[in-house]
Order: sequence, then C-alpha cells, then structure tokens
Amino acid sequence: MTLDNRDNMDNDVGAKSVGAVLVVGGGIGGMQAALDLANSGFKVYMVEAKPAIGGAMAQLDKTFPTNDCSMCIMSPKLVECGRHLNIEVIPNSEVTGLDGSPGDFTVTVKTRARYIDPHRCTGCGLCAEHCPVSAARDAFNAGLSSRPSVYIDYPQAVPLAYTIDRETCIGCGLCENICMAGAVRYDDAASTRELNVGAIILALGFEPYDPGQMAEYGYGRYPNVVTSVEFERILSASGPFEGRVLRPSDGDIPRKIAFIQCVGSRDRSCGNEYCSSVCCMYASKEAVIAKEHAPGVEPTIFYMDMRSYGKGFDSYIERAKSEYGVRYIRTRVADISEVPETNNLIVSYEDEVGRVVTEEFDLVVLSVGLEPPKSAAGLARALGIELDEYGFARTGTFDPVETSRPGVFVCGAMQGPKDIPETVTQASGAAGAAAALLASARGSLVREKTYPPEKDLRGKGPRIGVFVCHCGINIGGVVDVPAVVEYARTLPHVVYAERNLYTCSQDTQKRIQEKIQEHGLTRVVVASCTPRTHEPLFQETIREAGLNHYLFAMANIRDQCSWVHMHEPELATEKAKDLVRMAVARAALLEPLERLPIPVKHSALIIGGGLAGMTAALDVARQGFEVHLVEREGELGGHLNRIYFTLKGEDVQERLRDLIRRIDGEPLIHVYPGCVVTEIAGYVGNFKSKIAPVGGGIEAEVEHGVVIVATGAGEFKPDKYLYGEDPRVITQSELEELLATGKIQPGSRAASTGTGRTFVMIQCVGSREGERNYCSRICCSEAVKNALRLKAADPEANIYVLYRDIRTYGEREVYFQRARAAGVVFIRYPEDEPPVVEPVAGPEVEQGGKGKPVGELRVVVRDTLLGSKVAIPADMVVLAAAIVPNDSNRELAQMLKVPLDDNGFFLEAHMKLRPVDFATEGVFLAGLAHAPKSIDETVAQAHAAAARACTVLSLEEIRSDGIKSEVNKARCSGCGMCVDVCQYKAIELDFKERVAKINAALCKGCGACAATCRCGAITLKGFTDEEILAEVNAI
Amino acid sequence: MKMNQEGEWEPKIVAFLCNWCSYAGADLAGTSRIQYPPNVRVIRVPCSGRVDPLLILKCLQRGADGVLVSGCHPGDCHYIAGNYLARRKFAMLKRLIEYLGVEEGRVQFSWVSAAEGEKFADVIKTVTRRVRELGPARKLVKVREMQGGAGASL
Amino acid sequence: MSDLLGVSGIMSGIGGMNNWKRDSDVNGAAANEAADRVAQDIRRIARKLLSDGEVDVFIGYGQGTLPSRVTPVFITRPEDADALIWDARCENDLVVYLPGIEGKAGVVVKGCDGRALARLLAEKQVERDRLKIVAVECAGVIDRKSVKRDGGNRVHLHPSCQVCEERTAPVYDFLAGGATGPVVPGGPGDKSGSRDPFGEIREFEARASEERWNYFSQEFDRCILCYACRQACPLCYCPECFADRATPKWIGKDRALSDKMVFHLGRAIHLAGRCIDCGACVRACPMGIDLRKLTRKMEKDARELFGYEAGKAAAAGALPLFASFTREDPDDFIL
Amino acid sequence: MHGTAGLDRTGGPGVAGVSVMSKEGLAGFLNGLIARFRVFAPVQEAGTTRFAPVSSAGEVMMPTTVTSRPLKELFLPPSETLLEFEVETSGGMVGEVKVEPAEPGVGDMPRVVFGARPCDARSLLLLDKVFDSTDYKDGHYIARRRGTAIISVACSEPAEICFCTSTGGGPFDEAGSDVILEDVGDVYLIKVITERGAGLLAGLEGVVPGFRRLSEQAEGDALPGQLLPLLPEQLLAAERNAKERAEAVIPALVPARGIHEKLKGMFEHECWGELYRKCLGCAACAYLCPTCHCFDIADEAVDNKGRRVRCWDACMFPMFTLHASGHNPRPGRKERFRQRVMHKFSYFMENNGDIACVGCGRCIENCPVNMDIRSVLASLDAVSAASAGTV
Repeated sequence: MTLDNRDNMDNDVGAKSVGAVLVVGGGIGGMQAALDLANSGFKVYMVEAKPAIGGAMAQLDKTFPTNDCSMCIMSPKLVECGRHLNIEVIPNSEVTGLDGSPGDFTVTVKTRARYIDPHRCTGCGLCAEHCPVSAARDAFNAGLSSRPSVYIDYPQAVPLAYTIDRETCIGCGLCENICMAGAVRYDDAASTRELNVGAIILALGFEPYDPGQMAEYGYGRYPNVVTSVEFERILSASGPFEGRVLRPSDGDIPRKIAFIQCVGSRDRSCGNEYCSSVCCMYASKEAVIAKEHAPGVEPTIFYMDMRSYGKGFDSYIERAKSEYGVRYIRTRVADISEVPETNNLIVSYEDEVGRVVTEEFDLVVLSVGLEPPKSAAGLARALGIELDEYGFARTGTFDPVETSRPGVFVCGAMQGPKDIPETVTQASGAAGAAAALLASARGSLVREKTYPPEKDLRGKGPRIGVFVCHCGINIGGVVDVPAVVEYARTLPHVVYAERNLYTCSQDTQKRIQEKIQEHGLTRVVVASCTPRTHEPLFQETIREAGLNHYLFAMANIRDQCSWVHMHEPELATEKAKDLVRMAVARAALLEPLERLPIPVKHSALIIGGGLAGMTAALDVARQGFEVHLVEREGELGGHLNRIYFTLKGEDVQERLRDLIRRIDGEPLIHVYPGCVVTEIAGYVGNFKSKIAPVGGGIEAEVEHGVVIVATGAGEFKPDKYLYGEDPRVITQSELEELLATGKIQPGSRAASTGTGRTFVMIQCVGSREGERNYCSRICCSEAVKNALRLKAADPEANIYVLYRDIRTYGEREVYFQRARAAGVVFIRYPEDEPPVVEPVAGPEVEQGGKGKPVGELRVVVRDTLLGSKVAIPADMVVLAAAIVPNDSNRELAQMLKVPLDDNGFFLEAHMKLRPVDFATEGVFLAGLAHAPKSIDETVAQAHAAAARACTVLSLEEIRSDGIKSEVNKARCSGCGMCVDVCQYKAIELDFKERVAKINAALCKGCGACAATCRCGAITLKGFTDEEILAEVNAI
Repeated sequence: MKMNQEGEWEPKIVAFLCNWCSYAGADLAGTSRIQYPPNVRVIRVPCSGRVDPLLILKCLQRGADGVLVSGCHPGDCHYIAGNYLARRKFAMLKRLIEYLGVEEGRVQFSWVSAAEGEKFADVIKTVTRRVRELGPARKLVKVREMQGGAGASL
Repeated sequence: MSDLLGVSGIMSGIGGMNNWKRDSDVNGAAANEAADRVAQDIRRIARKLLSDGEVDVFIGYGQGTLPSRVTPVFITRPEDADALIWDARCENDLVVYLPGIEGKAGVVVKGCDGRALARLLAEKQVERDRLKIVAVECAGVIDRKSVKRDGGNRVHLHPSCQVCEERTAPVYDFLAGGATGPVVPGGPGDKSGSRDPFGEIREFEARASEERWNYFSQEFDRCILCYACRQACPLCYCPECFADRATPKWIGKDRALSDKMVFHLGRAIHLAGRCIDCGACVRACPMGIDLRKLTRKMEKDARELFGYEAGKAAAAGALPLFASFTREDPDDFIL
Repeated sequence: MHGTAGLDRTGGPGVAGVSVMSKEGLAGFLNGLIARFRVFAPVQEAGTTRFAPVSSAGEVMMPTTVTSRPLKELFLPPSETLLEFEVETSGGMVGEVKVEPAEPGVGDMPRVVFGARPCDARSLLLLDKVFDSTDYKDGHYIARRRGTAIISVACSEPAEICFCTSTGGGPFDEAGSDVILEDVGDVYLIKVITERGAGLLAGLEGVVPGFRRLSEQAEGDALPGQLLPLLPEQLLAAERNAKERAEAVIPALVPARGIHEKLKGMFEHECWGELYRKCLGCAACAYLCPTCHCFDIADEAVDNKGRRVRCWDACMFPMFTLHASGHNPRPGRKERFRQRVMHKFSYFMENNGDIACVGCGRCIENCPVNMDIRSVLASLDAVSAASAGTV
C-alpha cells in the first residue's frame, strides 16, 4: 500500500514521514505508548516534566481490583523504557513549541537544569546522605516527609539519577566533593533542543484536586485530614511510614478512618462537575489495604453513588464489605471539625433519611478528584490543540485518542478521568493511531538490539549468584532477608549472594550485570516476587551480561511467602530459605536454551465485524497489514446497528456508514460476512484458520500472524417486569430505536393513552444481581441519554429513573446533572427490594384477552430517600437490560486456548497492565467481548488491540520460547504415546527410524509428552526431570 | 524433621503448581494477603500434565509429608487438555499408592484457577490440616530430613 | 546347531526326560489329547512356514532340562520343527522376544500372549506383516511354583489363567489344533461373569491400610532387583528402563525398600492400561513376589474408572489409557 | 583361607574330631549354639528360603535343598555403606571433604552359620580368592569372614538341579566348612573340620542331650532314642554309604572344570548367537549365584552430604558396562551372556585357578526360560570338539 490510497485517513500526512514519535509524559500511559511504538519499529522521545518517569502510578501502593503492588507490576515497564534502545527518555523537560504538519513535526523541548549529569550519576546516593539540607518538601511522598536538596524521587526511578533542587540548596559544595562519579554540575543550565518527529502523543496524566480550597473539610488546618494521595504514600512500603498506618499528628495508629468521596468531583462549586471515575474504587482499595496493614482499623466510606462500574469492581466492593468490614455510608459530608485535644475529627453528615449525624474519627482521608494537569493549558496553546471546558483534551466519541490537531494524539487522564487499564488501553490506542499515520516510515530511525555474544560455559561448573529482594518491606518486613542471604552463601555452587531493597530496580539490574562479570557467575537466582511478572526482566538483564536467558531461576518469597505468612516471620524465613535452596538446586542444572526464530505471517484475523472489529481492522490495514475480518451476521456493524446517537449527540449511524465505506475501500481488508471461524491452528506469527459460512458451506483457509477477538456481547433479555408480556415494557435500546425512527412521539403517545406522559426507567435489569454480579457500565449513561432525548422532544414528559447507583462516570456526570436539571426524577431503590411493575386492574381487563395492553401500568418502588413506597403510573417502562457475554465465547475460547472470566467474558492477560492482550501470545481482545463498555472505550480498545497486534506483525520473525520438548533418539522406543498426547500435533513418528520427532515451532512446552514417555526419551527443556527432582530433593 | 518454635512437628508439603492457573492463583492469594500455613514448597511446572507420577513418588521418597498437584480447572488448561491427561494418571496413581498402604491424604490433587486466590489458600489449609492429622510421613520415605542443606540421597 | 538348543545327549541323564503330562488333572486325558493335537499342528505349521520361507525363525516351546520345565526354542530349519511341543507347561510369554527381532518370525501365542502382541502392535513395536501368529486355544498353564510348594501332589492353574477371560489371541494367522472345545466354567476364557475376575484384588482392598502396607513391605523387602519381572514382561521394552537411568536417578543404588517399592510402583504405572495379565512377571520372580497384586489392581481400576481393557479386541484402535480422556472422567478425588 | 592363626581346615581330625548326635538332639544342639552365638540358619520366607538370624531352633528350616538365596549375602550384602562423607562448601568453593569410614557390621560378629550346604561353603573359598587375595584385601569382607563360622549340612539327597560333583565339590565336601553335619541314617555325624569348629562345639558336647564325641561313643552307650549303641566303625561306614548314595544321585559329569582351555578360542564363535537367544537378560542367575560377586560402587548424595555404597551388580545388565560416553563394549544380551559364562568358566580359572561355579543349581532353578548352565556347557564342549575336529 502506498500513502496515496489512504485517502480515508483522518490525519493525512504530507510527502515526508518521520519514523519517530514524541510522547509527552512518562506515566503509565506514556510508557505503554512508547513501548508499543518502540516495539513496532519507531523511535520514541519521551519528554517528562519530572526528573524521573513513572508518573502517578509510581506513588501508588496497590492497585484495584487485584491489589497488585503498583510498583511491582509497573517496574518491568519502567525498566524496559529505561533501557529500550529506541526510547530516549528526556526528563526534567517540557514541550514549548510545535511546527510542521502530521508526519513531519518539529518540536521544541526545553530541559531544565538538573545540576547532576544523569549519564555520570550512578544513583549511589552518597550525595543525599551528606547533604546538610534535610527539610525540603518531599513531593513524591506528597509532602508527608522531607528530603535533602539533592534527591531522587523513588528507588526504582528511571533514569536513576539524582537532581539538585536549587531552591533549597545552600550551595555548600559537599555533594560535589563527595561524588566519586563527578556528576555534580553546579553550573548546569537549562537547554533547548529541537526534535523531528512524525506524530505526538500527549500523556500528561492528571493532578489531584487540591482540597485546601474547600474550607469545610479543614484540609491544611487539621493535621489528621489527609488526601487520598497522601494516604496512598502512608500505606506504601516505600512511603514515609514504611507502610505502617499512622496518622500525621501524633504517629498513632488510627482506629476509625473516614473516607470522604467526591472531594473536587461532581461538585459545581469547585468547577469540577464531572465524576473522577476512580475515587470510589481507590478509596475502597485504600480502606482494604489499611485494614490489612493494621487489622484494628475501622474504615468508613462516605459516598454519593458507588461507582464500581468496571470489570470485577462490584465484587471487590462486596469483599471490602463482607471480608474487611468496610462500612459504606451513602451521604454527602457537610462539615469536618477537629477535637483540639486529640486532633480527632468530627464528621457531620445527613443520613439517608435526612437526620443529621455526627461521628468522631481518628483520621479523615479526602478522596480527591482528578484534574487536568496545570501544564496542560500551556501545552495546548503551544501545540494548538483544543481543551474542553474542564481543561481535558477534547476528543470525539468515535475518535477518543485524537486531539483537534491532526498528528497529535492523547491518552490517559489528560483526555478525561480514568483508571489505569483505561489509560493503558488508550495509550496503546494512541500508539496505534500514530503508527498508522507513520506506517511508511516504520523502521527508518530505529536501532536493532544487539546482545553481547553468549558466554561459552562449556566445561565450566555452575557459579551461582543469589540476589534476595527486600521489596521495600513487602518481603523484608516478614522474612529475615539478611539471614536468607547468609544461608544462600552456604549453598553449593553459590559464589555470591547479596540483598537489594528492590531487586527489580534499574540500578540493581546494572548491579547484577556487574556481579556476573566480577564473580564470573554462570547462573543467577533472584529471590523476590513471582516469575510470572518478573522473570522476563531478569532474563533480559542476564542476557545483556552475556548469559543465556534460561540460566536463571526465581524463588517466589513474596507472593507465596512473606505476603501469605505475615504473622509467622520465623517460619516464613525458613520457607524462604527452602525456596532459595530449591531455586539454587534447580539453577545448578540449568542449561542454555535456544530461542528459535519463527517467521511471522503479516496478516491478522479479526473475529467480529462490529465497532471494535472494524476499527481494529482499519488500524491494522493502515499500518500496512492484511486483514481477514469475519462477521457472523450478514452485514457489518454488530451492536452499533442498533445505536443511533451518543450522549454527546453524535449521529452513530452516519459514523457506522462511514466506517463501512472505509472498510469497503480498503484493499487490504477481506470481509467475510455471514461467516464464522471453525478452526484455529498454529501459534503466534503462524496461525492457520478455517472460515466457513454460518450453517455450513465452503471453507476458506487463511494464514495469519495474529488474532483479534472482537466478538461483542449480547443484550440480556429481561425475564421480569412484564417484559415480553406487556408491549409497553421495553428495553433502553428498543426505546432508542423507537425514538430514532420516530415511532415514538413523546407527548402524542401519552395523549393517546390518556394517562399522562410518564416513562419509568428501571436500572440494573440483569446486572448486579444473581450470578451476573457485574455492572453493565453503560446503562446509566444510556438512561440519561434517552431521558434527555425524551425531555428534549417533550419537556413536559414525566421521566423517572429507578436506580441503585447512578454510574455516570467521568464527564458523563455532566449529562446526569443536566437530566436532573431538566426535571428527570431519579429514585434510588434498595438492592433487596426491586421495583414492581404491575398492571392496574381496570374494567377492560376481563375482556382484554391475553397479551393485549389493558389497564394502566404501575411501578411500585421503595424510595430510599422518602423511606416509603411510591406508586408511579407509567405509560412506558424502560428496562436497562444487562450486557451479557455471548454463549459462543466458550467455544471460541477453547479454540484459541484463552480463558474466560467467571461471568463468561474473555479474560485478559492482566487486568491492570495488559488489558487487550491474552496470555496466549498473538491473540488480542477488544470491545464488549472483554467487558461492558461504551463506544469511546470500545474504539480506544480496538485501536489498542490493533496496535498491540502490530507489534507482532511488524516483526520479521519472533524469537520463540526456549521451553520445548526434545527427543533422545537412543532412548525412544517409538511407541507413539507422545504423538497421542500432544494436543498441538507437534510430534510425529518417524517410522523409518522408529523414533518420535518434535516440531519445535508447534511445541508449546506443556510437557505432557515428557510426563507420559515411559522410556524417558522426551525431555522438556527448562523443566527437565533432573531440574524438577533437584527441587524435590532440596525441599 | 522440622519443628516449629513450640517444638511441634511442622509438615513439609510439596506442591506442583501449573504456571497458568494454580501458580497464578497462589500469587493471587499473595496479592490478596490471604494467610495460609507456611508448610508448602511450591514447584512451578508449565502444566499439571507435566507431572510424571514418578515425580510424586520421588517426593514421598524424599520425605515430603504431603504432595499436592494443582492444575487448571477442566476445560481451562492453557495447553488444551494437559489437566485432563493428568487427571487420568492421578486417579490411577492415587488409588495405587493408597492401595499400597500409603495413607489417604498424603497425595492430593486440586484444580485452582488464576482467579482463585481464596481457593488456593483453602486448599493449602485443607491439605496441611489433613497431613498434620496423619503425622510425619514414614511410608516410602527414604530420606527424612536434610539438615543444613545436605543429607543422604535418593 | 539344532543339538545345541537345550536338549542334547549329555543331558539325558539329568532328572529324567519323561514328557510331563497333566495326569493328575481332572480333565487330564481329554486335555492331553487336545494338547497333542495342537502340538502336531504347531509342528506342521512351523515346518510349512519355514520351508515356504514365510518366516526366518519360528518361536515356540521345546522340552526343558527338568521334567517340569519347557523352554523357548528358536527354530530356523523345517526339520527342527519336531522339537516343538505344546502342553500345559508352556508358560512363557514368547511375545517378549518379538520387539527388535530381525527378519520374519512365527510365534506361538496363548490368549494372554496374543493380547500382549495386540498391545505391541498398537505400540508399534512389531510389524504385523513380518509376523505369522500361531494361536492356540489355551486351557491354562500349570503354576509350576505352587505345584512344587505342594510337593507335586496337586496341580494348580496359574493364577492368571484362573481369571483369564479370553483364551485365544485377538489376532492370529493360524489357530493350531482348531477349536478345542467349550470354555470350562470358571476356567480360562470364561467371561460369563460366573466369577469375579478381580475378587482377589477386591478382597485385598478391603483389608486395613496398615495390613496392606505390611504385606507389601514384606513382599518387596525380598526383592533382589534382578529385574526378571521386567525382562520377562512382553510390554517392558523400553530401550532404557527408568530404573536403570543414571540421570535422573529414579531408583537409588542402595536397594532400600523404598527404592524397590518405587521401582515396582513405577513399573505398575507404566503398565497401566497395558498389562494383559500374562503372569510372566510372577513366574519369573525368583523371590516369589506376587507382582500381580499391583498389575491386577491397575487393570481393575482402568476398567472400573475408564472402562479400559488392554489388548482386548474391543480396545483395538482406541488411544492408550493415558493418552485419552473424557470430560466425564472421575473428578471426585480432586479438591 | 584367611589365615587365622591356628586354624587348620585340611588336617583331618579322624575319629577324634567326630561327634555323634541323635536326630532328636538337633533342636538342643541348635539352641545350644543360639545361646552362645548369633546364629544364621535357613528360614522360610513366603515360599523362599534364606539365611537369617534365628532365636530358637523352631525357626530353623532344616534344609532339603539349597536355600533360595545364596550364602554370599552374609558376606557381600546386597548393599553396604563403605563410607560417609560431607563436603564443606563456602562461597561456592569446595572446601574440606570429611570422610567417615563405615564399620562393616562389627557389632554383628561373631556369627555362626548353620545349615550351609557344602556347595555354599565352597563358594566362600572362591569368594576369598577375590576379596582376600594377595593382591587385594577387602576389609569389610574379611571382617565378616573372620567373624563367621560355618556349620554345613551334607547333602544326603541332592536335587535334580545339583551338579556339584562337576565343579570340584561334592555332597559331603568339607571344604570351607568349620563343622559339617552328616545325616547317616538314624543319627547325625558331626565332624569338626577346623579348630574354630572345635571351639564351636566345645561347649555343647555333653551338655546337649544326645550329642557326644564319637570316641566316647566307643564305650557302647546308646544315644537317647536309639535302641542299640552305634559303634564308631559302624557310623563311619554309614557315612561312606550315605556319601556314595548321594554322589550317585548326581548324574553324569558336566564339562565345567576342564572347559576353560576350550573356551579360550571360542570368544568369537558363532555358537554364542544361538546359545544366548532365549536369555531374557535378567540377573536372577547372577544374583542368586553364590559366587557371582560383581558390584557397583556409587555415591548416594544430595548436595554436599552422602554415602558411598557398594551394591550388587550383574554383568547381565546393559548398565554394567555402559560408559559415560554412551559406548557399551557389551552392547547386547549375547555379549553379556557370553561374558557371564566366560568369566565363570574361563577368566576366573585363569585368574584364580578355579572355576566360579559350585554346582548349586540355583541358576537352573530360577531361570524364567530354563536356561540350564549344564546344557550350555555341554553344548560348548560339543562345539569345541566339533571345531577341533575340523581344524
């Protein structure tokens, strides 16, 4: 494909296309975008305002809903960014100007003086130890502690280089004298450079709302009123109190903690009408973690609506309530005052029935909202992009990652409040959009990673180095790490052992490499967290030092030791020693393994031709790769065919037609309407699948390198509220269709029935109840959307929305407020007492006959605000039907060998950081198949899936895993048992030689053959009998 | 034999966990801070189908007081059917060694998914409790305890 | 070389060479007659196969050096076929010699041997087109050891024969002697269900766990690890047995009871869904260990849990026990 | 033998060293021994027999044939620890290796074996040639040999598997025994062969009812249960008769002793290809053979601590000669079968001046496929004769 026939692109590029992208902001979004781009052939400049990248996520203790340690899951990405050959991190800098056009921009970047040469600084910290200043505000700890003038934000910082804060520096010169690396530069000055890039991605993130503006909560006046960011640092093992839950005034462990929600959110008075989307969850998480750190804590969360709308969120809240005893009180706290003697706080609020209640707490946490970064306005001016009325980057529902200026993309909280997975998704999406724009320049500016040759270890016995991680206090707080290190030194073949605060930090990677050289290590053992997240990082580290990736073993002394034996430190230490001994025994036997190159078929199979599938297909094609787009129905569009307008008022059908037109005009996309995938064979880079018409017919066989699952979801068919029995009871999407097609004329219909213009909307029909314990996420916004539409058509209409929590997260909240202002009545019903829809018996009933509308409909609901039942006569009852997973998911999941979650949606590789990947390589996920989501979220995720897929498609070959089975011919009896057990058809029998032969490219390394072979002829490399027995013997 | 601070016997249990489900479930128990007895020594394997029955016998020989093999739930195997294949072998093996006279409960099997941190902890609690009831393993044991990292061999 | 095959003149003085007959058996006379007819037919078939060049070697039974013993013979010349015999002493499972044999071979198989052969065919250890299978309708073989134990006063059928359900090979080219008569109720080939083939195992299972453990401890304590069981087994054909492997070392060198048990358990597992109960292991064991206590248990469980019967015609074409599964396989033992 | 001062096993004691004992006296005799020594005697074990410690005469199974398991296992146990070791490691470096030699069961000594057969006793003399030679002295073996006295029981009724007369022994052979007990009909004759044997009996004569010196018998006392007193001359004649009768049961000589010369040129002979064919390759013959003594020495260790064990091994196994390189000089069963025959009847003769076979017949009894060493030797002899004729 040439550039010329990409006439349908939103961002046309000029003649020149530069294969480099500028990412502004080094938080999780910026890092994800940078990595996706760098891994698919583009040079990335990452400009970060702070001295180190990491952003807000670096400050978090844990993340919801999995309670993963934030630093732990992020640090592999942090390190990868820091050492990626094609990512240049430019810290301490800001973008000041932009020239040029999409594909060929010139950006001006101004770098502030750091006063330390980051290339010389080793991060050893001697300067900070000797700095006489000790009282500078430590911003990383949200000001809860102080730091010297020469400082580093956090131990895993990338780049790992100190900075001198000249505002507090007294210029004594001690640091300069003590620095053995000669890195101190008192004469450092700001500098400016120009970068030539093809596209720009803005990932500035957010700033927490400053509650000092709200006098009623006493923040800044009462020492024990803290923000949620401060509390996050209090909880953090690397924070000011090392993870102990203490209150600032006296360092006591608080008993009662109040979390006040919506501080700086959903609040017209401070200008932030929008919902910050994440506070309900993070407050719940902080409450749960606080309870874990200090079991005596009694957390209470004061909230307005519980907005736990995401995947797995509602069940998290349930656990917070039932297992951790977190108390939830639905109210808006009016006022906080201090008891001067104790610094305790009196919280006043109205309970649900309007009584004023006061309650004393030891600590109050303000769940502050997310605001656009202060620098956003200036940057927007410099770049010439539009912001919305709240200061977030303006985007369209169908273009969630595109700013108003072509070639400039946005992701993360800068586009609107959002959580980490949404940010990561958008980041990948933005990267995909940028990559599509610059596809012709792919590979033009990147450097190939070259490794030093692998050391020849033949004839050399194992020399093992052991690195034991404190993980802050995650491990060190329970396990006696020094004792484990001492013990490791006594183990056979161990020639070196040490402990690290964080073994995963970038400086430790360097240290490991140094130790490999210094001590001639031939095997490395790391005792830290789980190999599932961290093994690749350490493998890369030792490979860079000339050791084969597989000469590495891990002992999981955190997730499977310190965290689960917190109250038995001695036994946990014993166990940690055992685990280290086992890992060392295994390491001694490890052999270098080869990663076979697997050629990549440069095309994608996309299953599902709805919004997600079509969007992803266009992206992949625009990146220059062939697409096979399979749609079960006869026409493209999926769910979108039944959506007519968006909350913002955009015309969906027009966009749909545009999309289909673009698909039709794209020669690289082959559409298979009315077809399903019947078979998927192969593996990343080399899939071979069969596509057949629904109901049978001639099969097509296609070869492809990746799969994107975009099969959507279904709508729950309500089984109550007279749905299906009374035609006046319909679903929201049916209402939307009636509205859009003019079949329902507000007012007129009401007149015809003579009973008034009354619509009753019932929320959570099939969601958040029974086995579907999840929130369908979009229903509240849909109800608001349709209510506003009805009101617009007929301002006199009576509209009641019966809800459990209104979940108009983000800027959707503004529409909720509008609906309220327009007179839509929102009535909250209790969870255990849903409304009742009943026909009111009238004289006609007897003659009515079955199925005919007779009498009037009445909805009876318990209004929790009034505390009594209300009967609403209704002309129409509109049900918010749940989004339910497709029944066919299970079959497809098994075909693809990917998992489903408890509810039957596809389960991504990692809920936080790999939201569009599957654990199975080369398979990606987008849209409703993943979980309920809105149009803009679907589009973002589709962009992301396409971008992630293109990181594979852009490779000429993939290095496969070295864990493969191997046949020892001399031992093989040729019985063929292995052929029968191999589910991947990777083994065949050579009848001539009477031995089994394994196709390494097809072998997945499961080891079923090895465990079945009686002759011991099959060895699963990396998990040999010897290696496993070494572990067994070392128990 | 391992004794705890109170001089009570602490059983040692070897757990073979498949990388994709049960090991992840064990990690989840960790991230969820669900506490369980510290008697388990985990050996990570790609799949429950990798666990050769001989390995289980070797654990008993080595003096493990209990052996647990845990894989993905039926249908969830990352390798399509490794757990189904394993299930047959384990059904036969479990019956065989109990027939030999090894106590019921020394060798156990479970399905734990990546989402079942709680279940993982429960399984460990159950297995540990059962093994404690049984007392130190004696049958098939060849090497009792390796003190200070060494001992006789298998 | 024919005079080297076990019976040479110098031996005539040793222990008497009188042909052993099952005189003391109830059905003695008729059985002897049938056996003679089978023997003649075997000799005829062997002679023909050898003269026609259909086989290079014919493996059958010849008279041994002791009255109670027969011995495997490898006949390569038609004129030597007269050395072939058939009677109730023909205990050896000759199928054990087939894997790896060069050229074309004829072999005499009883029902159990035939099932072993069916397994070997399924496991691709022998090639059907290089084989001539001479089946005999087996009436059971004498349990030499128990006869000796009883001072030669009583004749017992081998325990395997007492529970044998298929007395003829599932696959063969010739049926020597033709059909020999109806199945004796309770005798070899009786699958009428008139007896519980696993009654002995069931009885043993019902004993207390400690009692079973003590039994096996005493039995395996006697094991001298001579591997006669393994070597006599037609299905133990691994180029290198797990018990012999140095890395990893599955079985310690120091002959601990635990090691002996691991060997026998490991072997039983390797025979799961494969053992066809020919009893060769038990007959070979010089220490009189009842190895069938393990293998029959595996057979019983395979049948009860998975409906699997090794080597039988019904199982032909099915995947091996441990290479197949159903979703409905027993799951109740899993936590 | 192992040169214990004062022991003279060749000097016949004549009547002076012979005692007589009534059959009823046997239990008292055994209990008398058991009271003074650790006695090992044949015991029944689930249909098999072996030499095991006994605590009363009732446990002893007076043998009619050889025991299932050979006597050698009391001297060369199937597995024994030679030493224990511990390697100190620090910083991955191998430091000091601490070695603790194992005591060869000294606490078990002295022992008395009762009920060995002449072939068993003879087998020990052959083992002595290996483990107690001028070239090599094996401490463990020698300690056990020195600490153990052998009381044999002569074979009045040899079995169909016996061929001791072809291997230099005989059913009444005294070689290797300290004392031999002979069933001469109504009574036992008990002959002291060595001084140690005399010491064994010293405390029993006159104490055990029905057991007395033959010289004392001359005075004409009847033994308990005997009607008439038996005179020494009559008893010695009965002994001769019993011996001749027994020897007559054992049939024609097998060419065992003379064949080593013939075997010298037969290593490559094609007859091996036929002879081995039915051999299954197990080690029942070798392990039950009283003279097969091949062993393996292995370190059984985990990490840095372990034991060095000596355990039975057999030339019938492929692993026996498998080199670390994967090469096996005796790759097939034919080579291994040939090795066993050649070693016993040719190489052992060359090295030690005798054949490594005592004609006990255990290998014949226990071979699953009736590989009879007698017919193998006969065949080899015949082949050799045939080849000699053609050369």
